[in-house]
Amino acid sequence: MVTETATRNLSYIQAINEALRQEMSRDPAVIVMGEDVAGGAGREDQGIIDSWGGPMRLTKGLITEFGADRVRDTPISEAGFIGAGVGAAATGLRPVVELMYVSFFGVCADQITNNAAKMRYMFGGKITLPLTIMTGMGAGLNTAAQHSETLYSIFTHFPGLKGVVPSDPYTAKGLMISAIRDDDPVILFNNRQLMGISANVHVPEEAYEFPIGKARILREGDDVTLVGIGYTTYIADQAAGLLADDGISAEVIDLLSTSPMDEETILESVQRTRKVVIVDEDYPRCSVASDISALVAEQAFDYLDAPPVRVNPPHTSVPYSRPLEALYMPTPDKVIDAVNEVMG
Amino acid sequence: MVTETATRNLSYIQAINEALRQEMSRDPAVIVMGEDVAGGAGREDQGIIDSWGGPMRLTKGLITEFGADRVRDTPISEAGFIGAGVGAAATGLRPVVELMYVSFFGVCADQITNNAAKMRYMFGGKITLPLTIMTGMGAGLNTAAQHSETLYSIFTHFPGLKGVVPSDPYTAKGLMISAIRDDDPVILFNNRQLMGISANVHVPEEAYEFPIGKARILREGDDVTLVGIGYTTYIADQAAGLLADDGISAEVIDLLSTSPMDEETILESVQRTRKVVIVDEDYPRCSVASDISALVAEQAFDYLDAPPVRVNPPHTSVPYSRPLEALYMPTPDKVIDAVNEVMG
Amino acid sequence: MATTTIGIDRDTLLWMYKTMVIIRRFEEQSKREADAGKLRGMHSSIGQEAVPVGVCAHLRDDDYVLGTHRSHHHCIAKGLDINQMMAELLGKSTGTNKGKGGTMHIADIDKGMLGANGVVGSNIPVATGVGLSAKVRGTDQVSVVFFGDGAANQGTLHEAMNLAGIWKLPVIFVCENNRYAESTPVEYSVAGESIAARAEGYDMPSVIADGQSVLEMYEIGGEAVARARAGDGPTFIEAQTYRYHGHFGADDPLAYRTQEEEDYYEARDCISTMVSYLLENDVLAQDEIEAIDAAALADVVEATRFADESPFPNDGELTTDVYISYA
Amino acid sequence: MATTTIGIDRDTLLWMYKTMVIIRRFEEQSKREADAGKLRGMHSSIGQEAVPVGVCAHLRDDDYVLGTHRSHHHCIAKGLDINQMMAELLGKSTGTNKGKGGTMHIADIDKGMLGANGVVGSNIPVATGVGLSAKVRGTDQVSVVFFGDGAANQGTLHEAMNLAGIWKLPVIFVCENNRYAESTPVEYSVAGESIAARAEGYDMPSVIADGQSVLEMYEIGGEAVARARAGDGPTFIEAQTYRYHGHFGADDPLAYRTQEEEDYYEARDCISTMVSYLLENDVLAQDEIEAIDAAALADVVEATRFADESPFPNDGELTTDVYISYA
Ligand SMILES: Cc1ncc(C[n+]2csc(CCOP(=O)(O)OP(=O)(O)O)c2C)c(N)n1
Ligand SMILES: Cc1ncc(C[n+]2csc(CCOP(=O)(O)OP(=O)(O)O)c2C)c(N)n1
Ligand SMILES: [Mg+2]
Ligand SMILES: [Mg+2]
Repeated sequence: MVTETATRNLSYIQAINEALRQEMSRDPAVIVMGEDVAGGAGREDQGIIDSWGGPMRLTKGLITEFGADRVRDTPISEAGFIGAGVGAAATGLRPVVELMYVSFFGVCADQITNNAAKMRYMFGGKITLPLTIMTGMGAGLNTAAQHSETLYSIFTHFPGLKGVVPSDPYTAKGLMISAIRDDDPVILFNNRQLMGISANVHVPEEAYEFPIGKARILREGDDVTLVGIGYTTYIADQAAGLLADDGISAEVIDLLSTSPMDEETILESVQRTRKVVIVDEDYPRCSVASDISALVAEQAFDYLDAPPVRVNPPHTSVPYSRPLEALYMPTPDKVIDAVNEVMG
Repeated sequence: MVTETATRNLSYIQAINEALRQEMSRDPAVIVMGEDVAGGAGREDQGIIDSWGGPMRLTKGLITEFGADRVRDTPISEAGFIGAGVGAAATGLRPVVELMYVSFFGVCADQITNNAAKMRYMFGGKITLPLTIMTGMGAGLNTAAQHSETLYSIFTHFPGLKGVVPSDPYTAKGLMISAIRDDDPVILFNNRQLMGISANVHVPEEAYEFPIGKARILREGDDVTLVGIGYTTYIADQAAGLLADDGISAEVIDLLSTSPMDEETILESVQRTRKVVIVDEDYPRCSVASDISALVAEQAFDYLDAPPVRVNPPHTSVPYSRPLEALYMPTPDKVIDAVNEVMG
Repeated sequence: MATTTIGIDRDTLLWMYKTMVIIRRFEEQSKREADAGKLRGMHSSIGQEAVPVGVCAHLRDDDYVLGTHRSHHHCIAKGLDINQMMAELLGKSTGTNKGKGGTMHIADIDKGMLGANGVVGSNIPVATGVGLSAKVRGTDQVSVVFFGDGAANQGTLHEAMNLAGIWKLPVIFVCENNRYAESTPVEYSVAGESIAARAEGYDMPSVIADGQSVLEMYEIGGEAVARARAGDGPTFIEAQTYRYHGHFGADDPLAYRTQEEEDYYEARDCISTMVSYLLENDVLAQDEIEAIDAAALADVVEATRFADESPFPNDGELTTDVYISYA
Repeated sequence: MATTTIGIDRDTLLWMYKTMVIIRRFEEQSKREADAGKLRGMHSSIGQEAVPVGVCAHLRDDDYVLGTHRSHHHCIAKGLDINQMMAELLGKSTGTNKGKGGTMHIADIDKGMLGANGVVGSNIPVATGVGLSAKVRGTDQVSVVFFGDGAANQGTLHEAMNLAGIWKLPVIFVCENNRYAESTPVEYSVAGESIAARAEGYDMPSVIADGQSVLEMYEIGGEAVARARAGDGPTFIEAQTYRYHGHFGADDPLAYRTQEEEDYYEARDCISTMVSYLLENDVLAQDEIEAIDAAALADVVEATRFADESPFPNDGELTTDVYISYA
């Protein structure tokens, strides 16, 4: 008996890995670079190969399939190899370059913000820059202030960069494929906690794109709109589940792209529900959450029954100590409190 | 005959220069470092000294007064010497370090965001970090995409950093002195256009502080609140002057500090005028303007007669060509259009 | 005479001479435009013409060059159209970059000029990636990056040299040591005996070249290009040269350097020494030299006319080219 | 016997031995805590004890040390309290950093430990500024920065070596070359014959040291500290060492290196070779060694008890220490 709804479950890690494998098979211009993306570099002759596979094992197995020419371990020189990604993207390759954690952006930010982001504009459009940067982010794993930031907000600030934040294995695969095929530089932000969560979502085997710049409605609702970004979509959805038990119907928007941002989907929802809670793990000041709050206030002012509310961490670095870090994070409880606030 | 209102006019450049001189005289721990802050380094014996004085001549004359030990030209190694500023600040000095233009932040961002911003927090408060970074910013001088950014928004994003944006010689001197005396890292953003504008404001000769974290009301008004930041305060005030001719009474808030931000002054004003236009030269996404718009929407929702409006450049890099750059900039006309929009 | 005594064919000698002269005339004209207020903050390459000319003489259109804030000479040496370049300086729609980049960002991907760059040291890793691209795509293209003595103190150089070293990339690092970064003398800013010496720490062949001699630059550049094309890895060239003008036109260089030093370098001017060489070796006669000079001047006059008469970009251009599809 | 044959006084020898043993016991215990899930992602320094111990033997409390993600050994060698350190690992309010920093950020300014640092290469410029500070304030304090072979490929090292070189700063660059950055072998990632060779490009005295020998580290560290204190500028030390465990505890090192290599280094273990030295030279008798070992273990047991029994920070600590005055 054939079930029409058979689901193919992959973990977030497997989904990214599959996307990379499929795109590398499809297009010889796709290469992967980063620290320990393969592991044990240069020791193939000793039978040592693929001994690491990236910090999250996202790139495991690629070197055995595609060889050391296209899957390159790099020295710890982010400005060097991300800059190299820019040059390679400008001259015929489609590099996927890994910045291990987004907190390290500061050692290579110039390559991203001054070269990748601006080259097309500065050159009068006479260049395409199909570069994908993938990076890990997120708190909750006790790795303290320099390894736990979220930071998509600062990349969103820069014109010329696209930013995508998958929220589960399905969107991870689709957005990774779209990022690779996109002719502009795209940063893909992988939340580390999502890698540990088993999500019961169907991930088609064939390659598919998820459109950059489009949000999706993860859960429909009438009373309030919750906007989540990556991991906080998961939090918002959990909150929505609990709220449903209390008879509150929350719509959950999964933002997925921070730049370009799908303003219509947000506005259309808020115009219906007339209330919005934005859930964002990034620092609160000058954040994507601020942007969405401002967007809604400016463009849906007459529809709002209550002021927008943001659920961000406080304006502090990420603390190490577990109880403090737990307080730091957005949680379903905090979302529910915010919903109660806007429900009046 | 003594005039009680005698004004002492200084240019913006002279005001910063005087602040530096006075603080260096007061406290031997204050040192200045940066590219060509003196000029012709190492040629004192050939009679060559102080041949440059910084890109804007802000540091002119300091080396002759305080010597090459405390006024140091640096190689072009921003990560190196701004990181050195962090280390020096942690161990007894009060360095003022110049990042020539904020667009170059990307080569040294790690030192600012991971070390300067986080050390106090990560170390459990057992350190102070009296580091001042001063940097040039702003479009309008035909220097294209990599030399014309504003970017205070991304530093505002990071907890642990303070940000101040003077709007005229008076605030420039006071904020520079406050920044130097502050025990936290402070970034002072100097808009290049303000250096060319002669402002008829009194700059007291004696050293004085302007409090970090405080905005000021530059012009009182009842009909609408305009918020400006540095150079855009000047633009907003010009617009307010023109609006007054049309019988519209605009209050102008000079933000001055982006972090901490003086939320009270903004909210108090908007609660009175019930309308707000935010004028900001930084990129629009995840900007200080977004933050203020969100703040007002969230905290003064019930007072607002119209949605907040932001006047930012479009979501593009800064173009080189003059007519395009002119279109890019916030102008009094654009502010007036925005005011007409909120006035309905 | 197809080939001269030193083994360089006549066409190449002529091309090198002519290109240096065009650069000089172009830069004189751009300075006039700047002085007239038609552009701001342009960095003159006068005095440094020989460096890119000698190296680029070995390059094909599909090889790549990457530059700095001071790159007009790199662009012309790589074969860019000076009409479009002058139009770019004036921010016109007919410019190499449609007027959106300006003096510090001139680029023309079809000619293999991957851009001047306003951030000191920023293009060095990019050039390394261009070399990587050639290697992965299996071509014999070469990537050349020019940068200043000041840029040699940026960490990006170190990272890029290491990458090019371990991956044996076809990258040529050409440091134009013109002795100053703005007003900062190289002997103050650079620890160690030379910039070239640093390359040794990366196992890279390195050489100090007389950047005032286009013939020497040609020879050394040729070796480096041959090495890169053959897949034998990167080369570091420290070209000792001099910028005759101030850093960006508004500064007085005598505030930080001496007349003697200026005289020393101007006496070894790359163009006048080349004229002597061409005459002494009967490559060209005086009237042929004059004809080349006159033609160069005429080309620059024409470029200026073209630029002046070209329109500015229309307003819509403000928001195009941000992304492939935006506005 | 006040001074041994090699000119190191007995107290110093004892201090060095004892400190290495405490580090080893501390690291064994922190691994147990990590395996028990009480902390995450800690980078063990087992095998590398001799490097900071030999160098820090020459330092005063008012000298400075800066470290990396793998810095427990630096902290202990610089005299930090292991009770507070263990409490920090467990995120307790009694920790060196009140529990807010954790394993990668241990600092104690009073002891001159200016912090471990989680960003590879990030502390190298900071250390340079510490040296600058000493120089400007006119003290003879010394700044020592430890970093890995992987960190040697960050541009910050290049920039910092140049700054320390031109300003003759009292900075000691100690590269702990443990042959791997995560799984990446140093011979793959580093172009050129050695890391130490790079310092030559900056005119800096540099030396390759046997990082498994605390006596050699002591000798070489002593020269470097003396040079720095005397105002004679920076020194670069490449200490060849080995980490016995995986990069952060969860990886299997034999996936990327060989048993033979591990055996080679473990046979030259810094602690066991020191034991042999102390016994052979009659510095200590077997029972004295055992007493030191037992005391070290007891200290670590006590540190663990202290840490376990200490309270977590209270909730308000989340928002303190962001600024001098915030919340
Ligand atoms: C990262 C960065 N820092 C500082 C500057 C400002 N700046 C522009 S050119 C220049 C001097 C460059 O010197 P050098 O590399 O020797 O090149 P040259 O001007 O001599 O050609 C400086 C400091 C910049 N553009 N980018
Ligand atoms: C800038 C930066 N890039 C990458 C990392 C991730 N990372 C942490 S430790 C490490 C390896 C460091 O190797 P090495 O410098 O040799 O030190 P070791 O771990 O061997 O002590 C890497 C890549 C980081 N923390 N910071
Ligand atoms: Mg120079
Ligand atoms: Mg290592």
